[in-house]
Amino acid sequence: MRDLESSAIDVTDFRVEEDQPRAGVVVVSVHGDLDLYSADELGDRLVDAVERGAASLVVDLSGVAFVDSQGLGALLRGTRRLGAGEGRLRLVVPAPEIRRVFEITSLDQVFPMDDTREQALAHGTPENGLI
Amino acid sequence: MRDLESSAIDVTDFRVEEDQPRAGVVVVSVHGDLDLYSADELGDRLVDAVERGAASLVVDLSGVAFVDSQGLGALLRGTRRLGAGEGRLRLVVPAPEIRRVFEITSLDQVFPMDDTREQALAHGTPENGLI
Amino acid sequence: MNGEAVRLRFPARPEYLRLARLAVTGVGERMSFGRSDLADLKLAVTEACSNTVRHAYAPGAPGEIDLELRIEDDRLELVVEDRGVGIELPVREVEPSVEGGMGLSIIRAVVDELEINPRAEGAGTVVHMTKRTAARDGVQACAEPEV
Amino acid sequence: MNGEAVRLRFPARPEYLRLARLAVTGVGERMSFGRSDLADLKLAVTEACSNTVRHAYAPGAPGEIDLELRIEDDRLELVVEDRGVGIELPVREVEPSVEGGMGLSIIRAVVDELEINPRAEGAGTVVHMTKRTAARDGVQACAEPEV
Ligand SMILES: Nc1ncnc2c1ncn2[C@@H]1O[C@H](COP(=O)(O)OP(=O)(O)O)[C@@H](O)[C@H]1O
Ligand SMILES: Nc1ncnc2c1ncn2[C@@H]1O[C@H](COP(=O)(O)OP(=O)(O)O)[C@@H](O)[C@H]1O
Repeated sequence: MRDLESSAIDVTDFRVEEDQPRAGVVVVSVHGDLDLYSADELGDRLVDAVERGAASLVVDLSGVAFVDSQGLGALLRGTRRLGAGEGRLRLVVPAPEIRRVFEITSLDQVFPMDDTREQALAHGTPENGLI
Repeated sequence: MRDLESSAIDVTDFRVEEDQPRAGVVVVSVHGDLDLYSADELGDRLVDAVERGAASLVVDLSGVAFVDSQGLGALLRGTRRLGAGEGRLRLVVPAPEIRRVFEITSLDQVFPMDDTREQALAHGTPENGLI
Repeated sequence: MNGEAVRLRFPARPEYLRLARLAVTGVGERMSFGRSDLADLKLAVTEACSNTVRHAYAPGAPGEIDLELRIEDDRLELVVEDRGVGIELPVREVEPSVEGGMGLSIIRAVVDELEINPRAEGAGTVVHMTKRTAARDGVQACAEPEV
Repeated sequence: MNGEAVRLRFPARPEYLRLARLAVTGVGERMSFGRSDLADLKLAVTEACSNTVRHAYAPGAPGEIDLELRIEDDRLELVVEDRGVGIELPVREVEPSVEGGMGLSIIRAVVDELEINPRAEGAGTVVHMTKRTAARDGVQACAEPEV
């Protein structure tokens, strides 16, 4: 279907994928729109990852075309479950439109953000509590 | 914007591009939705190409996500302007959804169709009136 | 979602046809219609709305289209209504050609039911189309081994 | 398109928020809003509709959202209306937090005007938002050389 992929059909399916690039670090990739319809699913997955032993989370929003306050709430649930400690939940946010939502709400002060997953993973070791 | 390209925004701009791979043959590439809003523009372009000397037309619909009866009407205008002679207007239609519109209307009997532009251009020489 | 409805009212102008397609796609994918059925739904809605733009209202005279999408268990009902000049019934079956006549025959080919009526009150036309979701269930039932 | 309006009525349920975004995107791009303005419009409409889903109707009780998009020369007006419990006015300004309170402050940040009122007849809330297209014209005017 090549060129036709740019139809309205493709952003429907909300999907969360998990990956553990090293011990204690879980990368959660989100695909689709992050709103009231999907936010709980993401929040539950983040809490679940922490309960299964993740010390740091990278949430990759490269595949996300839309985030609203409910989506932000889901990310805040993840941070809160991780407990105190800065930079233990990092975001990958390449799109300026998505970044803007964090800036509007000053949550760019709460979530460290990178453009790529590689940058996010380069930020520390599990030992120092950072990713 | 990478992954975000699969939003509803991108199919808006209707666009027609022209290319002349060899004397007498004009390839018209269509991008966007082909309906009442855009059909006249395509029809005019096809008629115009013939009036400027095209003996054969290849209309490449690879970049088209939607075609309705008005779009079919525009293609029929092109064929009619070319005059009698089989196969002088060929279509490139890789998508089954678009192909189906031609089948429903039996216009697959009128327009020879190929999956790729290369196949369409391999079908003949300007001398024999075919592409 | 059963029994739910989405209603869209928009100007009867060519630039809004895409909006009608977006709406029907948004609803259709929630009902888990497959790719090919979604293409059929877009085609049916576009042809019906396009007819309203071209035939229902005098050129340049402002008119509106009401599109209603009614979600039922086994089907989507699509109702396109205008308050235009009205359609001559029964619709004459013509051989589709470059001169026209393709719209209704395309609709007939891609939906399961088509009904065209004058509006109950006042002038105008109501085009009522039905597309069933049942196909896939049928296939599944057949695939069940008959042990 | 000036003076034209698109009206969408849909169930107050989370799965329809995307449809509201599709509608506002479809209209917004016809008005040649840029990419970043379109993102703002989607955000504003989603927050307003999401509030209706979460606050206007009792959980499980069926309710509907009316979204009206009014196209004017220099702006798009977005009106989200429900027939729910109504909102307590004036809206208390709370520090946005994980407990909530982000919705309205996001809307305020991305539109040029926001007005919240009770419905004229009957219970419910009307959220009226305005987004101007004028920015680009302003820039052009400034670029004109003052010879
Ligand atoms: N909404 C409508 N209002 C008035 N007349 C209509 C409407 N829809 C269809 N018609 C009539 O039905 C005829 C057949 O329509 P159609 O099969 O789509 O072919 P075409 O539009 O190309 O003529 C039209 O020519 C028109 O006279
Ligand atoms: N459509 C509505 N109907 C009833 N109450 C509403 C509506 N929209 C907003 N509210 C009220 O306004 C408050 C503030 O909304 P908002 O800023 O979006 O934050 P939140 O929804 O997270 O509380 C809500 O808590 C709710 O009490």
